[in-house]
Amino acid sequence: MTEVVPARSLLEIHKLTVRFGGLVAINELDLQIAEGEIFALVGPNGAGKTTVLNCISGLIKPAAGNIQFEGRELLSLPAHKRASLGIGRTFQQLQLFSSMTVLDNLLTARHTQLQAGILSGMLPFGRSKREDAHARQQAMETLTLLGLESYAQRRAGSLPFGAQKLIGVARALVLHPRLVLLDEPAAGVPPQEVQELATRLRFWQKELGTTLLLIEHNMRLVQAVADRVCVLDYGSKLAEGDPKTVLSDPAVLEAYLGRGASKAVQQEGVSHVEG
Amino acid sequence: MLKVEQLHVGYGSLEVLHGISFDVPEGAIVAILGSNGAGKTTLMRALSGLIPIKSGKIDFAGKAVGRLVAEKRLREGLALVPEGRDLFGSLTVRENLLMGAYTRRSRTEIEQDIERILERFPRLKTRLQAHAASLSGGEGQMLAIGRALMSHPRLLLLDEPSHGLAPIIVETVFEVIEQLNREEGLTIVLVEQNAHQALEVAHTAYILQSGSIVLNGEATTLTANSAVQELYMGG
Amino acid sequence: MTQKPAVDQELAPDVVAQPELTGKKTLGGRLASQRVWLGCIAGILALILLPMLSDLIFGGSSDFQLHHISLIGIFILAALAQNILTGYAAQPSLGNAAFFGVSAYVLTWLSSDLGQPYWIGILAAVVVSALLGLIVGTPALRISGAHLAVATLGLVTTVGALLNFWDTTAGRQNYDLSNLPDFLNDDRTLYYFIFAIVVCLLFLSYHLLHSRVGRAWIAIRDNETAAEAFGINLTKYKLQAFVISAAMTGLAGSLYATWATTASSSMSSADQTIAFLAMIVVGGLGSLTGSILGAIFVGFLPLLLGQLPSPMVIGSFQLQISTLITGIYGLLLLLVLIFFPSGLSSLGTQAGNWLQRKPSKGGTE
Amino acid sequence: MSAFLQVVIAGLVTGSLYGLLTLGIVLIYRTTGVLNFAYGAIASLCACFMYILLTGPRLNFWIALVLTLLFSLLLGIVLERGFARPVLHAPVFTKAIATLALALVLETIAQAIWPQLAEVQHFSTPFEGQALHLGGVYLSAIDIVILVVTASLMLVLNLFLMHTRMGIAMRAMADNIPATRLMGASVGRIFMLVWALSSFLAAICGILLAGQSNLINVQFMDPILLPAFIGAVLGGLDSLPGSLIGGILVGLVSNLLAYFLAGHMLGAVDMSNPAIRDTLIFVGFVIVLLIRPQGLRGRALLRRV
Repeated sequence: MTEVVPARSLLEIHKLTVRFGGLVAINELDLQIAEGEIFALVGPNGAGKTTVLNCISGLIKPAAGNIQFEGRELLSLPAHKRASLGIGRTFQQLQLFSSMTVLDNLLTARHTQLQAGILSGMLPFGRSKREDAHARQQAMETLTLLGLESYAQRRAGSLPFGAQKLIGVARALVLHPRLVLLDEPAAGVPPQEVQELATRLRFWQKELGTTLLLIEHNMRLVQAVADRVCVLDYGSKLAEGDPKTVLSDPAVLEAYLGRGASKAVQQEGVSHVEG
Repeated sequence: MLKVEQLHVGYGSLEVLHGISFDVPEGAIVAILGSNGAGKTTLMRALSGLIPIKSGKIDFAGKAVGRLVAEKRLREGLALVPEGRDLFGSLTVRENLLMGAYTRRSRTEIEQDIERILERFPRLKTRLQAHAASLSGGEGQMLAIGRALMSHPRLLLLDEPSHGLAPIIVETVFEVIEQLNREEGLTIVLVEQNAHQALEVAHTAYILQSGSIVLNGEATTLTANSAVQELYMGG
Repeated sequence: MTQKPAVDQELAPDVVAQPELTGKKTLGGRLASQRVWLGCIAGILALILLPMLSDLIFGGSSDFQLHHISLIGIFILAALAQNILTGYAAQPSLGNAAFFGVSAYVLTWLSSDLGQPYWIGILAAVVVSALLGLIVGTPALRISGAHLAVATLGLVTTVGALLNFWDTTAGRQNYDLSNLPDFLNDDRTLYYFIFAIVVCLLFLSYHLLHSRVGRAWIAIRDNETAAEAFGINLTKYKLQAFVISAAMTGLAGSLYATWATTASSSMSSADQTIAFLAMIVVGGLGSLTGSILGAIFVGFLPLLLGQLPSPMVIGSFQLQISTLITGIYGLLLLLVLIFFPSGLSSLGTQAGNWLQRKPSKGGTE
Repeated sequence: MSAFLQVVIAGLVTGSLYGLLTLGIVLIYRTTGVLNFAYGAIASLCACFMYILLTGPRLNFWIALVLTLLFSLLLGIVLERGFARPVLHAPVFTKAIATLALALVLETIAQAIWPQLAEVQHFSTPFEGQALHLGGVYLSAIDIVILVVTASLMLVLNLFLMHTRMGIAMRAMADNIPATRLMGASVGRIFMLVWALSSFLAAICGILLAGQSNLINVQFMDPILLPAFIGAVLGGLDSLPGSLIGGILVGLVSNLLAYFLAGHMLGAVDMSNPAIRDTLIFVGFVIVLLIRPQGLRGRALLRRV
C-alpha cells in the first residue's frame, strides 16, 4: 500500500471514537485530508461512514478524539458555527428545504454570511434587502456554474430526484466552502450517468478549489475521481491509499464480499482490470 | 414457487427498481446480491407488501399476490425477516415469538412450535423473559428468524441477515439458513451484500445493481466469477 | 458540466413557486409581483371604502356591522402571530391565548386602575407579552411534541384561572377599560385604527418572512438537521419566533380589550386557543394569505350565524346559537383537517393541479 | 392526624379518577399517536347518555350502566372509523388540534340533543348518601367503589395486555407498526379495539366522577382533563402503570395542597382558592418537565406495560 503523505492537511481527524449505547461505531479513527484533494471514504453497510461525516458537521458528538479544520479544533464548536468556517455538506437523503424555491435554498445556505436581524428584516429597504440582493446574485452565479439556473424559482420539493440531488450539491457549494462533505452522491444516479458525475466532481474541485470528502458505494465513481481512498470496516480503518491498490487489497475484498472471497478470487487467478 | 415479472417500485418520483424479474423454485435458496443502494431492501419490502408496487407481477404458489396487503401475504405463507430485524423491543422474547404466531389459533401447537424454535436457537432459551431490546445482534437475528418461522411460512424472505453482525456470528446465521432449507425444505430468498457467504448457501443467485438485475446464474459458477467482484468493486 | 436540465417542458406549472416567495429576477416573477402589488392596493382601497359601502347596505346599523368587521382585523393579527410560530417556525404551541388574555389585563389595569395613558398601556401590554413569550419559549425548546402541547394548553387554562381569580379577589363582575382616547370610542375610527395596524403588520411580516430570519424559520420547519448543518442557530430562531408571536398576540389582545372595552378571563381559555388554531389550520399553515382567510372565515361565522333565530328549533331539537357556533368551528376545523390538510389558501393551487393532472393520471394503477 | 389521613384518602380517590383517565389517554397515544384532547368530551358524552337513560326511560341503574358501556364501545368504534382513521397519517400536532375540534363537536352534539344538560343536573347512584366510618376516617361508598374499580380495572387491563393475543398485539403495535403487519395482524382492527377500549375506560371514569359529585352537565369533565394530562405526561406518556401513578400523584398533591393552603392568606391573596392550587401544580409540572423532559419515569426505565 503506497501511502500518499499530504503536503498540508485541511482536515485532521485524530483517534475519533463514537459509541451508540454499547456499540462502538467508530474506533480510534485517524484521517488526514489534504487541501484540494478528493478523498473517498468507503466500506460495507454499517461501517460507520456517515457517522464520520456527522461528527465533522457536528450532528453527532463523539465519545473521544479530536477533529481539526485548518488547525482549528472543531468539536468544541456547536454545529451551526461549523458551517461558517467553510464546511458544506450534502446528505444521503437530500434533506433539502423542500417548501422553498431552489434559490431560497441557496440563500438559506448562505445564512451565516448575512447579518440582518428581525428589525431590518421587516423593512422593505435597507441592510436586509441589500444583503439579500447580493446573496441572490451569488446564488445565481453558483446555479449558473452548475447549469441549474433554470430551476431557480422552482419549489425544491417538486423537482425530479436527479435535479434535487444537484440542488443539494449547489447548496453545499454556494458558500464557496473549503471542504465539502458528500454523502453518496451517486446513490440513485443511473449507471450511465455516473461517468458524468465524476466529471462534475473533478470540475468543482479544479474550478472552485474545493476539497471533497465523499462517501460512496459506487466503486466506479471512486476509481474515477478519488485521489485517495480509505476503507472503513466495523468503525476502523482497514486500508488507505490510492484507489487502484486499495480496492484490490484482499482484506478489502473480504470486507465487501465476505470471508474467503479473496481466496476464491485468487484461486481463479483473476486480476483486477481498470474499468 | 415465487415468480416475479417486470417489477417496478419507487417512492414518489424516484423509481428504485426498474423492472425486476426472477424465479424461485420450490425448496431452493435464491440469493439476491448487491451493494448498498442497489434496491435490495426496497425489493424485499415490495415482495412482502409493505410498500405498493408501481407495475409488474408477483405470483406466489400460482396466485397473484402483488396487490395484496402485507397481512394477507403473510397468511398466504410469505414471511419477511426485515433488515435491522424490527423486533418488538418492549416485548419479551417469548412475546415476540407469540406475535409471530398471530395468525394461528391452536395454543398447544403454538407452544410446541416455540419449543422447537428454542431447540434450534438454544441461546434464546435462556433469555425467554428478557426484553427483545436487550438482545445482542446475533440473538436478535435468531429471534427475528424464529419469529418469522412461527407463522409456518412456505417461503422465507431474509433481508440482509448478516447486517451489523460480527463475522463469526454471520457464519452461524448462514448455517441456520442452510439447515432450515435442508431439514425443513423451506424455500428461502436471501438478500445480501455479503456475497461470498450468500453464494455458499444459495442454489441460484441474481445480482442487483442500481435497481436492475445485471447478472444471474448458478451460485457455484458465480462464486468464482470475476464479474461479481467487478460489480462490487467497480473493476 | 454542459448538461442542462432538460425537464423544463415536462414540469407542470404547479411547481413554479408562488410569486410571493420569489425574487424579482424573471419576467414571470416581475409580472407576478406586480399582480401582488395590484392586489395589495385593491385590498387597501376596499378597506378604506368598506365603511361607505356598509352605510349603503346597512344604513343606520352600519356602525354595528363595522364594529364586527373590526374584530376580524384583530383576529388577523392573532392568526398571523400563531402562524409565524406554528406555521413557519413549526413550534407546536397551544399557548398563544395566554398572551391574548394577559395583555388585555395589563392594558386595562394600567389604564383603568392606575390611570395611565392608553398608549402607555398598549406599549406595556406588548412588552409584557413579549417577555412572557421569552419566559414560555425558553423551556418550550427543551420540551417536545406532545409534551409541549400539554404544557402550553396548561399554561392557557392556568393563566385564565389566575385572571379569573384576580377578578374575584378584586370583587368585580366586569373589568372595564375606561380612559380610551376619544376617537377609539367611535366605531368608524376604531375600524380605521385597527386596519391601519393590521395592514402595517402584514407589510412588516411579509418582509420579515422573506428575509434571512424568515428563511431560517422555514428551514427549521422543513428540515432541522439541514438547517443546523448550514449554520442556523436553532435555539435563537425558535426563541425569536416565540417572542415575536407573543408580542403580536399581545397587541391583538390589547386591541381586543379596546374593541370590547373590557378584559375577560375567558380570553385565555382552551376555546380561544382553538379559535386561533382554527384560523391558521383553516386558512393554511405557513401562509400569510392563509392567516387572513382563516381569520375572515372564523370571524364571519358568528356574523352569519347571528342572523339565525336563537334558540333555533329543528324538529325536536332546540339549539342555542352560541353553542352551535362553537360546534361549527369544531366541525369545520375537522373537515378541513381531513379533506384539505393544507388549508384554504392552497385550494386555488390544488384546483389548478387537479385540472392539469387529470389527463396524465390514466395508467398508474 | 385523622384529618390528614382523610386528605390522603381523598387524594387517592381523586388520583384514581385522574389515573383512570390517563390510562385511556396513554393507551391511545402509545398505539395510534393521537394525543386525545377529546377524551373528556367522550367521558362526558357517555355519562350524559347514562343520565338520560336514568331520567328519561327511568331505567334501573345497572341496566343503564350496561347499556352505557355498550354505547361507549360503539362510540369508540365510530370515532376510530370516522375520525382517527382519516387523520391517521397527519403529524402529531395536527392530530392533537383535530381532537380539540372533536371535543367541541361532541359537546355541541350532546347539548343539541339534550339541552337540559347545558345546566347542572343531579346524577343519582345507588351509593348516594352511604358511607363508612373507620376510626375517625370517613369513607363514602362511592369513594370505595372508585378505589375498587380503579384497582380491578388496572389488574384486568394488565392481564389483558400481558397475556392475550390481542393485548400483546397492541403492545407490539406501539413498538413497530410495519413489523406488526408483517406478523399478519390487521392494524385497522387493533386501532378500532384500542379506541373502543379507551372510550370504555372514559365512560367508566365519567360515570364514577358524576357519581362522586352527584352532579352532571355537558362540560363537567373539562376541569379534570388537564390534571389527567399532566398525570399522563408525568408518567412519561408511554406506560400504563406510569400514567396511573402520574394521575394518582397529581390527585394526591392537589388534595394535600388544598389541605395545607386552606385558610392561609398571602397579603390580600386567598391561598385556598383553587386557581392558586392549580397554578402551583402547573408550575411544579413544568419544573419536573424541565428536569426530566421524558417524564418522571423515563422511557428507558419502563418497558413493561
